[in-house]
Amino acid sequence: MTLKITRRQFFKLGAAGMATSSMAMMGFAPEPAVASIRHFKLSGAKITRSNCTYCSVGCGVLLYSRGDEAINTIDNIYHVEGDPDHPVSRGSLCPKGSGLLDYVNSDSRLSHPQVREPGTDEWKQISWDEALDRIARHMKDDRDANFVTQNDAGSTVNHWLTTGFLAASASTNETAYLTQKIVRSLGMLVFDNQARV
Amino acid sequence: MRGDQINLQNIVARSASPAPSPQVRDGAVETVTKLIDVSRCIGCKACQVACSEWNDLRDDVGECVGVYDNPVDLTPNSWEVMRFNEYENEQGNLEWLIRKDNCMHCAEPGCLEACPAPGAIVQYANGIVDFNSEHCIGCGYCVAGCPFDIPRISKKDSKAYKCTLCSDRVFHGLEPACVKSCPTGSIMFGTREDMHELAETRTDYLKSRGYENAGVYDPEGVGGTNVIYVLQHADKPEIYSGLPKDPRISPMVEAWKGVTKPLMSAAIGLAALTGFFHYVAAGPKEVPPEEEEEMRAEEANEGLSRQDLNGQDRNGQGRPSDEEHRP
Amino acid sequence: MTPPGRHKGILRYSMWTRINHWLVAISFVLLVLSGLALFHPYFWSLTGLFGGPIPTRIIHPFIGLFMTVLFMIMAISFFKESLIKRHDIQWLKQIKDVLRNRDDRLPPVGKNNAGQKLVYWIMVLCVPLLLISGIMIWEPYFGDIMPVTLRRLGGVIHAYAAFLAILTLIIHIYSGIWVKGSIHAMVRGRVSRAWARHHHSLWYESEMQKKRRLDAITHPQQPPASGQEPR
Amino acid sequence: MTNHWVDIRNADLILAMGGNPAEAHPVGFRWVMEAKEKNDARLVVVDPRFTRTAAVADYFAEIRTGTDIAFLGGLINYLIETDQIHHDYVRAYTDASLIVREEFGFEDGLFTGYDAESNEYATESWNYEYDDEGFARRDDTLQHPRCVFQLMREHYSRYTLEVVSNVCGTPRAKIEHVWAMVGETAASDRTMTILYALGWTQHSIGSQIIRTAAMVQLLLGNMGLRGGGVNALRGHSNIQGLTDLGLLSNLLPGYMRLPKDDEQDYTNYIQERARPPLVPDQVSYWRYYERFHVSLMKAWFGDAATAENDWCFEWLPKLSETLYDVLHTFERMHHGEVNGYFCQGFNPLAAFPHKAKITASLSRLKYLVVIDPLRTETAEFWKNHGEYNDVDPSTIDTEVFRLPTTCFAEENGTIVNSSRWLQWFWAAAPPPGEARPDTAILAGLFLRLQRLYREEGGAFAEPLLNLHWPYRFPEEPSPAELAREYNGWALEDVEDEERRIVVRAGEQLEDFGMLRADGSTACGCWLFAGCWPEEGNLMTRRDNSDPYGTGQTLGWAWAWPANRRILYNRASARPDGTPWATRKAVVWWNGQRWVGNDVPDFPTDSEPAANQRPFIMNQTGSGQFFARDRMVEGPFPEHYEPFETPIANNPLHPDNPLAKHNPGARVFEEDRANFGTFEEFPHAATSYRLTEHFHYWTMHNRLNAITQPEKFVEIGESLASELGIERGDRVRVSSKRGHIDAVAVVTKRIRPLQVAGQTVHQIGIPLHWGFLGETKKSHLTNTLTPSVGDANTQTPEYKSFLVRVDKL
Repeated sequence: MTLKITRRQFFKLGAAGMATSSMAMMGFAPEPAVASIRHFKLSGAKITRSNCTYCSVGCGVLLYSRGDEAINTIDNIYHVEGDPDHPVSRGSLCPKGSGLLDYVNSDSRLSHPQVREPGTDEWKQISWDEALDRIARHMKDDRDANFVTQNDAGSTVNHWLTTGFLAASASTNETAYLTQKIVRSLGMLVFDNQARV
Repeated sequence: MRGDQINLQNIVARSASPAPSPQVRDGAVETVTKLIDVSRCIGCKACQVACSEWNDLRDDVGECVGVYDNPVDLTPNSWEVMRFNEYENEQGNLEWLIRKDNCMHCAEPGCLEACPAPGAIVQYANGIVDFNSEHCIGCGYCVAGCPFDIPRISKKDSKAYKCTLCSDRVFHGLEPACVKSCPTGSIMFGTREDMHELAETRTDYLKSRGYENAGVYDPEGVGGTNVIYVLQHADKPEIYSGLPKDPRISPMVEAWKGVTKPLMSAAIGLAALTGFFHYVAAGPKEVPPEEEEEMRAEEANEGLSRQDLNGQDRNGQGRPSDEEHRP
Repeated sequence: MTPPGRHKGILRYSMWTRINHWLVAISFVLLVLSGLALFHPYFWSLTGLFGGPIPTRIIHPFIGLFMTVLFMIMAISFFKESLIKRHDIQWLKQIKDVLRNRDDRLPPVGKNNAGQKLVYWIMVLCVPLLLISGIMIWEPYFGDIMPVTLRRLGGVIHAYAAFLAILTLIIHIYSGIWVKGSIHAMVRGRVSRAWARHHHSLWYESEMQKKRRLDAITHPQQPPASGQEPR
Repeated sequence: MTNHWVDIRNADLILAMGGNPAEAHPVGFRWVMEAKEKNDARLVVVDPRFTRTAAVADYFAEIRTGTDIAFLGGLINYLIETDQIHHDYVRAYTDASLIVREEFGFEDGLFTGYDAESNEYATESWNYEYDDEGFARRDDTLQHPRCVFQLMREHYSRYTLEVVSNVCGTPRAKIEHVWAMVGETAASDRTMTILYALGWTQHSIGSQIIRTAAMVQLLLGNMGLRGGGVNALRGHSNIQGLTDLGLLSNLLPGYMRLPKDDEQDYTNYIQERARPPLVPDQVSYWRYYERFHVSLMKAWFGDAATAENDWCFEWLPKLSETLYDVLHTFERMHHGEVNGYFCQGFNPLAAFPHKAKITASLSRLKYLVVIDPLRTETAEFWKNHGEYNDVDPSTIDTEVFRLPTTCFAEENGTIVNSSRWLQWFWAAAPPPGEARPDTAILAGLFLRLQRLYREEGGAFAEPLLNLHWPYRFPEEPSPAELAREYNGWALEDVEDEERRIVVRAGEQLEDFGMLRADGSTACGCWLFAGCWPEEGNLMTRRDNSDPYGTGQTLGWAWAWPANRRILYNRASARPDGTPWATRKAVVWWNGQRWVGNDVPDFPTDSEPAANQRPFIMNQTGSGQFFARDRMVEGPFPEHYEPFETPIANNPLHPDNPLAKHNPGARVFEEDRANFGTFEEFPHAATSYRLTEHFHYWTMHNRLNAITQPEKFVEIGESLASELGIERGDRVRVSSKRGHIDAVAVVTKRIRPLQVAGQTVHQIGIPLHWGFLGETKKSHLTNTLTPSVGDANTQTPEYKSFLVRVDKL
């Protein structure tokens, strides 16, 4: 299978490049189960190349999902294991990485926007529109009320210090970049991520 | 689907099956072996999680009992556990000995010998000893049979479970899940030959780092195992959370399951036959007819009334007794 | 209660004794069949009798418990008459004559001959062993609490005790078939005087004694009959 | 990391200190094991506990938490006095020869310029002596009494074996043994790699500990070579990327810094940052700052950013504080000065020190927005979870929103690992329910704000109304679009000095060399320029071939900067351009240009004769022993005690209370009042991660919950027997700020230390387990930790604080 071909390149000169990793070639299906007492559970699975987002080793992981993205299916990840091609992890994973499946499918995953109204003791499910409208309103009111154009010394500062933002060190660069762009455009300075702690 | 896919050609031994399994092909199949180098283990439990993930096992969330070990022991839902031991060596230096405990896949498996259910435990030509839950009857004999205390009976379905060395993966050309996950290369997998070669290299390395007693754990008592350890102190395996020094199938199990099994069976059959032929030869033991006659006559002139005996019967005095009246 | 007027011969086993014996016998046979099925693959197919291997595994110990209880009752009621006596030893010494049906050479025996008594004592030895060892290997109830060494010990003892018991059983059954009238005795409870005098003369004698004493009370004018055994 | 994960296998000695790689980065740790086996390398662990790393180490030495500067300072002293340093390297590639101003001095624990009132330093004296052209004076013989080398030698001469042992509590024999092993790597063909993590950063002197390590590596000539470097094992999957993209209060993408409020003038702002060389002919790459800055402004504000309006300089928020770090923020929040707070994949209630203060602060918010794939303790800070979160919801008026977002498995994008690799990954399945990617959530909020401002007007709306938003689906910018944006593109044809067109208008940039300060290029993060050039997305590359067997795998994904895998790799060659040692070679001069098994971190055509030095980002082109104005508490690292220390004073300066703790540290009054004393809380505690868990996430995963189901603390056998605690007992660990209950793991792996004539017991407290998820409910570890940070970064001192242990 493809994985094997690319793995060998650790020991030979070669530049298979993109080809070796194209999702199409990743989608190998092992020969049908014949000899094992237990059904081989990966037969025909769709394999997606990904990276573990726990620590900073950035291990390669392969996500095995049921469903081939056909219009009538909702794909579901049912197995995760290491990507043997990855130069650092070479297929291995730590206990957290090995347990990624239960993170992806955890009972604690959130599925709907919710609000906890002041003083109450429960979550209330709301629509995305309601959630975003209400938050945007809060932001604008606070920004308009507390935006500082000039400090006491009379020098221009143009900052907004009464709303803060903690960014996620597990989010992608793309998310992070967009966050940075928006946050600064609003004049926010109270802004950090896990790198601070 | 489970249980119905065994390719019998790959099986060299089958529990409780008097007829030998096909043996011819085994030469063609390489024996696989899992090497566990304890000196490289950091006890991260990646193998534990990978095992449960692959085998769709979810054990109970237990509690901390004051050690790193968790789960603290093997269960029907945890087919391998890490065992931690803080050991102070001769030089007074601390060593944290962490051993991955799971099925050893013995060449002569005690579980298989003890199992009464045909085909519930099989040994493949590649050396893997596997449980076929489909045929398991939950008698627990495998537990008694195992010299390493590995199999566990599930309360859920009363079936025995243990590490399969990911037979399903291995049959599909993959390594076992634990092996693949191991971050430090403490767990290695390959042909028996290659693993023993590697074990030698690792042992030499350890010796070069001052562990004179480093060695390979591959106990002969069970005909060798397809899961072998590299130990820094091969001279005292027991310090690795009680790894048996010289494991073998218990003599009790031998006495119970060994040759005596057929012998007893034969003896029983024989006994029945003996009875039959004795009857043929000696014939039944009967009361001679003349004695019957004589007795009838006596009864007549004694004029024994039936009521009396009935009477005796009724007020229970006719209870059998074996009193002797004469010296 | 059997209606009056239909009895012939001497009562050997009371009704309850008989019922109990047969319950024990049936349980024992079931145990043997299910036990053997799990003991050696040769007998595996016997599991079919019990609805498959797993039901066999499940039912065996329960039958065992049932039998043990009834057996205990039987053991107690048979206790006195099963004590070994001097003449039993003599009888055993002459086992050849027993087997060759040379009954006339045999010493007189009581209600049970030495063979029957041995069966009794072997069973009294085996059944408790089987019970205890059985419990030691009883899944799923005692598996967890039982140390592996005890499991192993249990297995061994259970096998050997069962083996002994089964052999004994075979001898027991065979003697039943071999000694004409004994099955009838255990089924119907009564034996002819002749049978009693022939196989268990001492017992017959004592039965007669009892009868005469009874006659003396009921018919005082008649002189007691001489106690001479006819030759 | 200056080097990368696989490169660890090229090391001859691995020093794991201030980190526990086997525990926190098991898979990266594989390469340590490879080095041991294939390179006959030795692994040395210096740690308060005998850790999982120590379990496979060749040598272990215990140390009191927070005393690493003493240990490493002593090492510097040892290396210099025993002359185990890489002389040529030090002379050629460090600032050892530069001469420092006469005014500079150090006395009784304080450097010149200290103001006890503001506890701040005036740093003028911390500088070189300059000649008329503005270049630093030097003495290549290193003999001048005020040259950096001699000053350093003098500074650390106080760190004798006795002193170090007395401060660290490490037995002398062990210290000597470790020092000797390290000394061996001064040889030019031997390298040591230092692996550290938050065991160094999370101290009030964290930054200086790391500097000390860097100084050691410079002395040994281990920077820029294979198997060398100072390697920060970052804690989170993309913490590197978020730092690179400047998601910190004072930063812009690519380590550019926001203006302070006294920087009103654009030109000054640039000049302050576009630093010229201090030594003739040096690269000093930051001199191009304006190119990076202008390109960023073009990426953000498009046509609105023009030379006339100083590229919207005024639209950038200006700092009135050095940092608006989290400690500062929660102090303000605690005083009701913050109304709204966003937590995007961040769990401050569990992650920040002094939980009680965090709860009180969050309760004073008007609104809190939690954007997360999982339930978090923070989102439920208002909910009563019994003793574990004992609050009364009716008294908390914060409006809390909880927005479900995708996790890695459900989105495309890149994360930057510790090796600085940008690896692109692909979505495998749709998210649960209505969960959305963060990009969609942020865009949704932003577009609403834009609309509101358009409709209603409001405070200073220009920046957000003019924010460049070129995305095909405005309400959900795609990862691909964003990645292309931070790589950058040309707005006009860009020409080089010889007026040759290097990139045409509209094309993606090949590297940051193409950036221009005239507004002809747009680039969201100059450091990432080159990750998505015209040829396509290089971050998706999965060619793992390693033709030179060095482990660089240049064809795998893409590494910043410019796909370089080992930073400062010019230093792997002698000044004359030949490698110090073949087995350590990375790049070398082939007569025409620099070539090698990695992308040269150097101008490829700069011939050795030009005498440009390897550390091209520094104004001196050299490795800096002397920190000049960069560090707030001094140019040379000095040992100061943690703010909660188990001993009476700083053994190095027993008579100067000002020098007991970090004199440059910022401590808020209320927080100071919450410090405990060793009389009341006698045990030194340190908190850390376990390998079975990742912070508070894996509490929610059954598979991981099984492997460590319940909160525990680690107590040494001797202390345990003193307190009558048996393995498995429940104990209460209290600090001045609160208490936690946990199971006692009684262990041989923590030994009592003899420090300053007294016995110090250390307690290990894993940071995991909260009141949500599959594991047993528990108190949060940060109930205990103190609210004080490193003087430079304000990273809280999670690693050294005081507790008392009682048996329950």
